[in-house]
Amino acid sequence: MNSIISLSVLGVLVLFLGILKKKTWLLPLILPGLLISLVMTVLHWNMNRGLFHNMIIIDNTGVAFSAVLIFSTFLIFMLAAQYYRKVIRPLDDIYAIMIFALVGAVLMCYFGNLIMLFIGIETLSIALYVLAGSHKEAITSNEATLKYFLLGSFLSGFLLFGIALLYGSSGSFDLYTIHAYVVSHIQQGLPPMFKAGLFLLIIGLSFKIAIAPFHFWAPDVYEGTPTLLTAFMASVVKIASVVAMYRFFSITFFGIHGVWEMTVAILAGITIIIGNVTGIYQPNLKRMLAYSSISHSGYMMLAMVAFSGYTATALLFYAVAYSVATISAFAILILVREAKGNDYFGSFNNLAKHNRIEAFTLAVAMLSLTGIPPLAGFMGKYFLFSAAIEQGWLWLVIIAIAGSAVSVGYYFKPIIAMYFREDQETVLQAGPSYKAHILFLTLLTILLGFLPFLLSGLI
Amino acid sequence: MLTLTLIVFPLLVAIGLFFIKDGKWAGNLALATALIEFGISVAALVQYFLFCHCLLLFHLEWLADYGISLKFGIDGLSMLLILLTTFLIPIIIYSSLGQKIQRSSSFYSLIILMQAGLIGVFTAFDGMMFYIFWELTLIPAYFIAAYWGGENRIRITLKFFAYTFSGSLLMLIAIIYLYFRTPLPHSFDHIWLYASNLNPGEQLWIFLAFFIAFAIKVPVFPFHTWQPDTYVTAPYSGSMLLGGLMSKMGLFGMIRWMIPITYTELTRTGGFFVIFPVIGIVYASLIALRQDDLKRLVAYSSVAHLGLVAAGAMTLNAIAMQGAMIQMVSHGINIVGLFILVQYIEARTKTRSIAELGGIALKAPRLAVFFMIILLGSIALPLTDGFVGEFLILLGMFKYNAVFAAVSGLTIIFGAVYMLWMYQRVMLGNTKAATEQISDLNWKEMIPLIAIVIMVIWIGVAPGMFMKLAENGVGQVIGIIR
Amino acid sequence: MTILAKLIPLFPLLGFIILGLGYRSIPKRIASILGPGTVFLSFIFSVFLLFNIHHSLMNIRYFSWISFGNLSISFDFLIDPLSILMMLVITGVGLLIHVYSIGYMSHDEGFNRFFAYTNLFVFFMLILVMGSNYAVMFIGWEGVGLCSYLLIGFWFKNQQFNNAAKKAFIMNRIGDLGFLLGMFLIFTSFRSFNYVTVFDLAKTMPSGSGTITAITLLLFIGAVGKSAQIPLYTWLPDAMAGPTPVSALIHAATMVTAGVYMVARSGVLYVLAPATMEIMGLTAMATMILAAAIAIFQNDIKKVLAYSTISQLGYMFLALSVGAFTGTMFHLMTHAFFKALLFLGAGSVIHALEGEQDIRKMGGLKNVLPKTYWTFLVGTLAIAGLPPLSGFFSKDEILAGVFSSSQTMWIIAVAVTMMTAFYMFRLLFLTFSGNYRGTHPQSLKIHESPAVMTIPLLILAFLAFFGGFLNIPELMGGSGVLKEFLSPVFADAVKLNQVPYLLVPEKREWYNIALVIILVVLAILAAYRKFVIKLRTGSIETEAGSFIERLAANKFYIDELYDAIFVKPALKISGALHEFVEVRFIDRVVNGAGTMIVRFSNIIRYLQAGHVGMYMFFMIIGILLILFFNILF
Amino acid sequence: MNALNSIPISYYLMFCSMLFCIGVIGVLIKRNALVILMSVELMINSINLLLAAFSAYSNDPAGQIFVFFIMVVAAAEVAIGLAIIVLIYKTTHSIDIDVLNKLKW
Repeated sequence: MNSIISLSVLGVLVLFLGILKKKTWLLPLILPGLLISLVMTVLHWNMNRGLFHNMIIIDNTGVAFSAVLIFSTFLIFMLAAQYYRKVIRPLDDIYAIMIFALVGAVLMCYFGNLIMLFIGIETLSIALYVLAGSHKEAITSNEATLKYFLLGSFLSGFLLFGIALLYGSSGSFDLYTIHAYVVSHIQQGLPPMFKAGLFLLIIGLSFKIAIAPFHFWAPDVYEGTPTLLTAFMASVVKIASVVAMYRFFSITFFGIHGVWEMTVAILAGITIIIGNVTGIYQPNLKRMLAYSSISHSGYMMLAMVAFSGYTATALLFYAVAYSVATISAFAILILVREAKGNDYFGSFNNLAKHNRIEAFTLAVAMLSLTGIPPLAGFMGKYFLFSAAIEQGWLWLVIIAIAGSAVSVGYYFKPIIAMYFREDQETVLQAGPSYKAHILFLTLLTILLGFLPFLLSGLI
Repeated sequence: MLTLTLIVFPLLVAIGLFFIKDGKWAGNLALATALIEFGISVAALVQYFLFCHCLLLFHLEWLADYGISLKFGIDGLSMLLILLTTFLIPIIIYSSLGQKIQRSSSFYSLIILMQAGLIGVFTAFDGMMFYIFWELTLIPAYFIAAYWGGENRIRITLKFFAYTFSGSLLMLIAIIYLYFRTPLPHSFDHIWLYASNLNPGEQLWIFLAFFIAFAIKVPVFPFHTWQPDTYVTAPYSGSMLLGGLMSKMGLFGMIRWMIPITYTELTRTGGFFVIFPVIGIVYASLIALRQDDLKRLVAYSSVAHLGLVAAGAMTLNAIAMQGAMIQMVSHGINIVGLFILVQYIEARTKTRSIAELGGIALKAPRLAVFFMIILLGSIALPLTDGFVGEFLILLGMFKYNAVFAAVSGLTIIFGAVYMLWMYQRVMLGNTKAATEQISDLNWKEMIPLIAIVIMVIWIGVAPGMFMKLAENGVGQVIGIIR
Repeated sequence: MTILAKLIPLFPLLGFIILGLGYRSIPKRIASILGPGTVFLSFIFSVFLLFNIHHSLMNIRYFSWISFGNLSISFDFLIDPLSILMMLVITGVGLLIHVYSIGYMSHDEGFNRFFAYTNLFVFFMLILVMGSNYAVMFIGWEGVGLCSYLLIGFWFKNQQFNNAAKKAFIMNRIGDLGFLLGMFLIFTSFRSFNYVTVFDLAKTMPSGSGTITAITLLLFIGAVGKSAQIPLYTWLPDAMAGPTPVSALIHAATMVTAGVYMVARSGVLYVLAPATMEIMGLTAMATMILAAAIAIFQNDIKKVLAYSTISQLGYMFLALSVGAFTGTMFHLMTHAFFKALLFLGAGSVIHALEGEQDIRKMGGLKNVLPKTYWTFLVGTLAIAGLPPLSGFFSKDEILAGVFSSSQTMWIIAVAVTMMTAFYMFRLLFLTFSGNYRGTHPQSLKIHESPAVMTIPLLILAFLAFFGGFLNIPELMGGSGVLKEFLSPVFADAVKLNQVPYLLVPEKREWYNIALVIILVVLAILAAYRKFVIKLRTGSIETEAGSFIERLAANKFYIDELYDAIFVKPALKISGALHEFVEVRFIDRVVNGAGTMIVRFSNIIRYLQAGHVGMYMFFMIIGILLILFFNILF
Repeated sequence: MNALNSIPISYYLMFCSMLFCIGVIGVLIKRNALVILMSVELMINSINLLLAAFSAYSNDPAGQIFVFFIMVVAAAEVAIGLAIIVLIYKTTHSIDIDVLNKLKW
């Protein structure tokens, strides 16, 4: 709760700074502010209580995930200075909206009530509609925001309808009450209305996570959105939605299997296949990362399907590994876009010659996403696969590893371009702090691979 | 402690090397590291023989909840392959010192990293650690081949990576699956994995997963098509690493993991899977006949020889498995020797095409003599290293299935045919335009070859120590099978 | 004693190592002492061993070679009369040939290399005969093959020679595979490679059992390769590409007899396998006749001798096939003497003519090369089998043995004896009688070989002449020294021999001997008529006459046949495998998997058409499907 | 209250679902961004009605409170949506959703 409040305050403060036209103060305020709210979040550790009649439930899972979200946002804000280097106009609105989106995301980690879930999702989404179109002059940005908005509001209609149906059949928005309803009705079979509500809710969340066939927005929107915000979408938004789904399942279906698993499994399988296979043909890194994020949604669903005590751990680890790797990839993407004006793979040619740290970072990120040990991505995949295998979802794991094998085809494209292709030499314009930051991300990826117990034992 | 040092020391050096400026001393530093590593492994060998004849074990909890621990140990099997690794890596580094290498510090860093990975693979007693190090070796191998490689390197090395990686992923699922079939509390420890409780269907697919993963790595027919291209395109050091050491990972994996875990599947299918490597022996030998590129010829010969080793290992027979262990070492030594020689030839003549070579023995008799000796080792002449292994493998296979042994035995004939024909065209006869000005080896160039020749003869004449090392490990595996 | 035996093979090895390492720096003078010197030491030690062997069998432990579990192959030597006999032949004849080579190779650049190789050869040959088990024998077996390869291709500038060397090695290896499989079968049946153990166990097995038949057949394949019998004989004529001393040492006196030695050594096994014996006899006869027939029409002095060697080896196998082990060893020994003599004589001729090997371009050398001529004559008489030369006694013993078991075989053997006499005298006459047929400038330079070459010739001639007295059969009042000497080795084999044995009356034997002598003399006269008298008037025929003659002159096209059946198809298959199976099938499947995914990717990416309406449509379909399946089922 | 109870809840359910579907169909078949926005509003309002009905039938105020939340959110959404449409109109001079089709494949 403290984190929600502190973040909201931070957002408002940022807006005030905007009014005061103190552009240079923005990041110096935001970064410590995020750290403070991170600390406040962590202070909730082991609190385990419900607030406002269980509207918000603070438990360790929520704390861990919201810490991850805040931390990811922090990592993204570290890139902001570089990204908006040449922008003259005040950025307080964008930053504030990002922070508000984060508030929504954090809310999705804590909700104990479907109302709160809805509010969290909408806070996040509405903020994102704005952010996606924040580059007003670019027609791609416009297109991205339009697509995102139309599809997003359309699908949130379904989400709402689902919530309404759940409410109608169980008589409450409260997750525990719904759980009680499920427990009492599971024997004679859940009524169709409940089932319809359940699946509509899943569909609504799937859209946010970008699970096939509700993933169509992702590549287009990712590509059109300003890169920094794409990073935000790919990491924070996705993780928040996954967490929301996990939370919903973990409470309402605690100890109950079989109602939704097969559907989610099939969706996960389709997502992995589509994400990985389509990824191969993409000509530029940003769009490729969109497909990569789709396929990773599929992997995360693997843990969801194999619902057990380990799921949260698996998801947490995977989320961290994934978002760190993705953010570092976007960090390099930002630099390359700045230097070359585009992010076609050709622009990465021969990059390693003069930009060893940058190239190394991107390479490590790609390898981590591929799932090569001993990087964090591998441990993440290991947790997912092992959870899935334990629950007997072997066929799904086989699809997943087939997808991993295919993913080599595109994750290696930037590596090959950077290291093995000859071309004119480029020097990326990255400041020392930026370099330090990406190096930090890389180290994090490597360290998490070596010391997975830092995260795996938490929840 | 030595076990841990063997892994961690190169790992640290590799990281350090990565950051230093390019220059000649990157290579020298790497060489020094490799030599120290060799010293450590010899110390481990001494410790092994003097004190315990058993595991030099390092054990540390890592992911206790998930049954993964840092369990590394040295038994006979590991010792043999560690010695091979630490013996070959200095030679590989040394043989590359003379060349101009771009970004030499990264190059050597990757080689040393590869060494750490290899030793990790050979010492891992924890299934997950095995897998992690298994993949860890792939990255340096890929980068070495793709960055310092020749023609078409991007396409070929990507195929190499994707192919081997796909195989490894299959193994990953198999290992994880096994974990959940181990007795409670689950563990990735090798003893637990050996004790996993599988029904026949599970046996089959787990066996297949392991088999395909290892078969791709070795490579065993028909999973070998990445290999000739990769060997050809990789720089010489890369080819040596791949052919001399990385292929041993697959074979080692078969003996350490696949066979103890799924041997019942091998016995149940009655040698069906042995057919693949056996076909590969004849097939690759026949193809090797007509190859014009020296590296490609060596690559195909490697498919044939390693096919024999794989077949030997899979016959589940103590003698053949013993032979397989010895043959792994010999093949590693021989193929590195051959690659060094081909490297010298290419450096002098700028070509690897057999058709353009000839008469080298006239101008460079030392080169010819070394080539002959290593070639003899490779075609398994008695008193060279190749013979001991092949003899035992064939003997063991004969006990298992005489027809297989007879077909595999064709390697004795075919090996001689393509190797001698190659030797004749490259070394003998009159000189050609490319070889007119060829100079003989100097002392510096001869050092690695002398080391290799000593090993060729040592293993051939007095394989006692190696036999003893292998006996210990093979005995355990056979013990499990019985 | 033990240390003596241990040292015997080490001398040549040491010679090889010193000469090999210092092949550039060691002066020829030292090499010419070192090369023969090491063999001389071995010879001396072998002689010493001969006189000091008290019990017939001595097992000498060298070191444990391959051992683990219950498999133990040790590097052991077995010193018994048989191996001593072989050692003496190898080191004795080897020594003479080494000495001869000092002169023969004196002008060659690769002088040191030559002696290094020959020393290595002697080492391996000694290992072969001294080994106490099949594995050690195999070391020598393959080792001599290697040396043969190295020495045939000694002048490696010439690719023709290299081809010959390679062919020899590969054909040997084919046999070696048989040998190896035979060894494996021995091990699986008897759990040991040791001669003593194996034979002791084998003795208890019934005659004609499948295992022993298989073992002996497989081992025989090895012998066929090594001793150049049908079908693996074609390498031996080609092997004449090597320096002539090599032909004498390796391809006449020692290495090629290794197969004979091996069969004799495994006598116990062979006598228990009548089927193998039969096959061996048939092979031997076919080889004898074929080789002799080809020899008659060859014009290369060394090739004639090579075919003669094949034919004589056939003789030995024939003898083995009827169980006449002592006779075989006897003939092996005498053959080593006279064939080495003939080769060295031929080498002397070639040396004198500066490399000319075509007998049609020789003639009249009798006067120019008197020592060579007389020694060559002794050799020819010996091989023709005229009394009292060594060949007579050894052949007679074989013929007597053959006669007692099969008359048909005997007739063929006698026919081959006649053919041998005919082609050997043809060779002798064409080379040494008549007028010189070469070009003029050559005739001026012809000179007798130096003493270092002629002295070995004289010694060998002496041996070829008197070697037969070592084993004069009882029939002629001799004591059969050799037979006595070897009897402990072959006692078991002779006892177990199952070949039907006919007791031949003494009188009949005398008749036979006389008949053979008469026939041989007739053959010699025929040769004289054709190649001396006729040549006085006419010129030598260069074209072969009838169809059969042409066929024989072309070696019955066996080489071409092999080329068409094995070599060319192998190359074709190699190309086809690479082209069609490797590249177009296996690799295409692998690449195809990748390409398929890329294609698939290219198709399904068009789902992402960019139209919001379309996306919505897909999503609705998805929603409907999900709801449909979950609510209705 | 009685009048309310005399109509079974399934009627509301059917009605709202139909309304929802009309909204969905509107979204699907229209190409005008503004009309689509209106259709989305229709969907949301049908849900509001449904929630209110459920709330009333189960005597639970939560549903009706949620309706207020939804209204607020929907209003915000419409505000953003209209802003976006204006933005699009500025750049493309059209509010047809198919005009903007640069990002694909």
